[in-house]
Amino acid sequence: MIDKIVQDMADAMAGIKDGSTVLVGGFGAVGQPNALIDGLIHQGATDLTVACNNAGVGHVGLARLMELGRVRKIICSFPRSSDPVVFETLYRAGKIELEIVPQGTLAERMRAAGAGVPAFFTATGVGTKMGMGKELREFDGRTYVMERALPGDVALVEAWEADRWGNLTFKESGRNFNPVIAMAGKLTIVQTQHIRELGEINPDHVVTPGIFVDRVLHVPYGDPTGF
Amino acid sequence: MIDKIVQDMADAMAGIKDGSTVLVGGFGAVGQPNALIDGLIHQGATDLTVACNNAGVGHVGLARLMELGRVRKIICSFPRSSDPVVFETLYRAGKIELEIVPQGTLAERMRAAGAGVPAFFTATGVGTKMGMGKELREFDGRTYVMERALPGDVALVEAWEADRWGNLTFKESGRNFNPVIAMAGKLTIVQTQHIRELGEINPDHVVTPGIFVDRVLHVPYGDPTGF
Amino acid sequence: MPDTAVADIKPLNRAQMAARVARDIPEGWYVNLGIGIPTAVADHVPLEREVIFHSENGVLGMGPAPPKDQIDPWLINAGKQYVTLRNGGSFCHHADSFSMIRGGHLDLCVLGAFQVAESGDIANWATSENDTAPAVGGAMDLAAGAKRLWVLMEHTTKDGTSKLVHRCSYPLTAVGAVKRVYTNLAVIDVTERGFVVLDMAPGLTFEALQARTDAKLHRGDQ
Amino acid sequence: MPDTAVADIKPLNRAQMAARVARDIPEGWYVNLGIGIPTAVADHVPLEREVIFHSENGVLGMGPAPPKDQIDPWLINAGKQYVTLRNGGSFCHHADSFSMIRGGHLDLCVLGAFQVAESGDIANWATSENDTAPAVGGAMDLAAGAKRLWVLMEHTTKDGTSKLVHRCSYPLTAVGAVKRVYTNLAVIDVTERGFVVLDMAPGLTFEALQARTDAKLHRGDQ
Repeated sequence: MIDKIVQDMADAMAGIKDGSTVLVGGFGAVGQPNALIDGLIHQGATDLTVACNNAGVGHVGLARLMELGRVRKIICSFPRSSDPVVFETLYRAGKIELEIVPQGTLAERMRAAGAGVPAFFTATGVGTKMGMGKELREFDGRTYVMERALPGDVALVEAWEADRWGNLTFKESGRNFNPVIAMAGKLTIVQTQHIRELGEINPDHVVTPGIFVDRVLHVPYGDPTGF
Repeated sequence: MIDKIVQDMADAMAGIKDGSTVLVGGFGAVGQPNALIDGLIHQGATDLTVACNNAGVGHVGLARLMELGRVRKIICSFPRSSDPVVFETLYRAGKIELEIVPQGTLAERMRAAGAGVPAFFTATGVGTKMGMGKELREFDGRTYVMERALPGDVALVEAWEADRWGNLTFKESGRNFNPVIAMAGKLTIVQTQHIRELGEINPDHVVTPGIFVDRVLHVPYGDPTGF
Repeated sequence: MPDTAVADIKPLNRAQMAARVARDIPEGWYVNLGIGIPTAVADHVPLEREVIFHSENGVLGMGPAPPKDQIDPWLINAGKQYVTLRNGGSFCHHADSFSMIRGGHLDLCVLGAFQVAESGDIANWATSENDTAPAVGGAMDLAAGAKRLWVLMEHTTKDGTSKLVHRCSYPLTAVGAVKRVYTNLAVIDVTERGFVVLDMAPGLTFEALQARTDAKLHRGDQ
Repeated sequence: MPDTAVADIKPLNRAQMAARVARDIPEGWYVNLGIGIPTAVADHVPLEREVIFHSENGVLGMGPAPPKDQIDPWLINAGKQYVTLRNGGSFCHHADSFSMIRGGHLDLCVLGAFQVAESGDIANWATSENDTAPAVGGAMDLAAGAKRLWVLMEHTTKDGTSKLVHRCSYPLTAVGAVKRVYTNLAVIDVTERGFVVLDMAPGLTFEALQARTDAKLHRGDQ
């Protein structure tokens, strides 16, 4: 019997290695796998590259992971937040590397990694700092920049429902990057609000099919304001 | 009030021009927009390029459109069928151009067109006839071939449910190419089994959002075996 | 200086600027509104004129902000504000959401900006080459991808420096992308011959507007 | 010819060939089965050993064919046969379905073939360079994309020509992709040193197998 549901955080985090690239879902506080990020903090892996839309708020979650010196590099579109003190302090001190990526290019690079596309062209960033040093090419009279896929060794996902095969649904704007990073991660770990019996999720409504999921941990934390 | 629902086939087909590239959904008989294809036959546009997974069966639908001499070129992955007589006769007589494309490359080229990606790299077809004459490039030690986006002037879609904003759902394996071509078509025309009130389709369950849809025609034909 | 009528000029306030943009958005358009003043444009589009608002984080068909006691914590916009979803709205993931943007499916995007050049270049994400923690978000995708890019901004900075320029000095967001600029002083199209004034705030003359603008302006009736 | 035991050789029939492949598929694998004999492999995987079968047309988690009176006309596989969906199955669109294939998410693909070369090249979509209406379907995507490609085919053509060759003469489907070949006569790994025989049909000697095979074979126990 396939059972991707793990019973505790230690099992969820097992095997994450130093030097890993970790893709993290969520946009703002919504759909952010907070429990898994805390799990990663406890698990101890270091020298990480983290790809996430934002770069942490306050001194918890991603910001805490950075504050502990465990993040070598962050790849994101928007490192600013209501309280970006940890990231900004590290960044100014030259203690963290930043790769800033337009949000759509970030999503598309992750999707490409999941879809077997090593590189693609986009109009986003042409003629800007984001296009500098990258290959430019004209198609049908318009200039595009070549961008590379962004795969993850690990993807941390927050879902609304999950079953033992790893099928997932998401709630409203909690979907955001989560299905995309699930495709792009070699080891995709999910925290879910609800566990469903196999077959309980309508097969037409599955958003992330289990093929993209390795481990599921039940974390019924409530809503994003609860953190 | 936005209302993408048209009342008859003439309105659904209005403005399709000679020389258009027409993307057609469906895989086998399932999810195939048969009524719209018949509508196109009546509408009269000619010199068409048709992109579809298959190349028609018997003497109806796409096969009929070809038999009438209206299709200059077909782009597909699998021109064989239980009765491919029309296509094969035209092809042997040199009266139709064939661009054969691996099925995944076909889907990805259409998705790219919808997503603003003019070209991408894939491992599919490298070292085969499909890779001949195309740009090859190595990424991380593996060779890939560059493929171009495949946009459509028109996309013909079969949906299960639709509302007046053009939101769509699909039934089981009737989904197939339909959401992909809906993204890739400049003018996306949908035949739907069911019309729903606005808001009746759960926003988490919408598969093709209305932004990709221009016209919706109610064609409650039953199931694919009915044709 | 021909600027003889300063006392009589009535620059638009922020609400009026948002309303001025809203007036020009027809029913049926798919529209993304940037963070800041542009977000307020939605408040000036009556619900019965169905304009479909998109947010980068996978929300299509946003409605007005909810009353405080009806907040849905799962439903935010790209500015991380609580919003609502209209009937007919839908959710999708980030790659699909940006396919809408990058694939040219949005009829309009309205962004704020630091500078707009007469060539249509826009600079709206960083004010110096060495900005601490530059944050681009979805601005470059929106600027490059939408069918139309309109900019909504003050005509000048607080110290009176023109934000309509011959050439942007700040880092660019996109090249040649802006189609129209709405400021507190004027509505200005970006055309092949440069900035063309379509509309001016009450009491303002073309000469007075030009005096407040670094870039050369053209009269719209020429 | 060392082929002294022809009368005693018991080549596998099609059902036995499918069963032989099925034996080697562990629980939990995501597997795509090509049209033809490969499709029959699923019949030999017991339901309690959960193997998740994928079909190119957006079906993940296929179950056995339905009884005739329980056909769901909306549920077909890539061979256009009616199938069922297991609990835990799901539907997706073609680009997502091929992302599973091309993104390396399938543990295994089993295809039929006209020829397999000792380098792992596979030819399975056209038998001549001028085939009328060549039809490639998803074969090239599957061959290039799956983590493992196994081929299931007769060892020779009907006229006795070997299908395991030094170099394919038919148009290729993919280069260096095949990891293992299951035929009616043997199970053969494709390795850096070429074809290595793992298993043979009852009564067959290595020499007799080599006599029926154009490409050089290596003994698996060496």
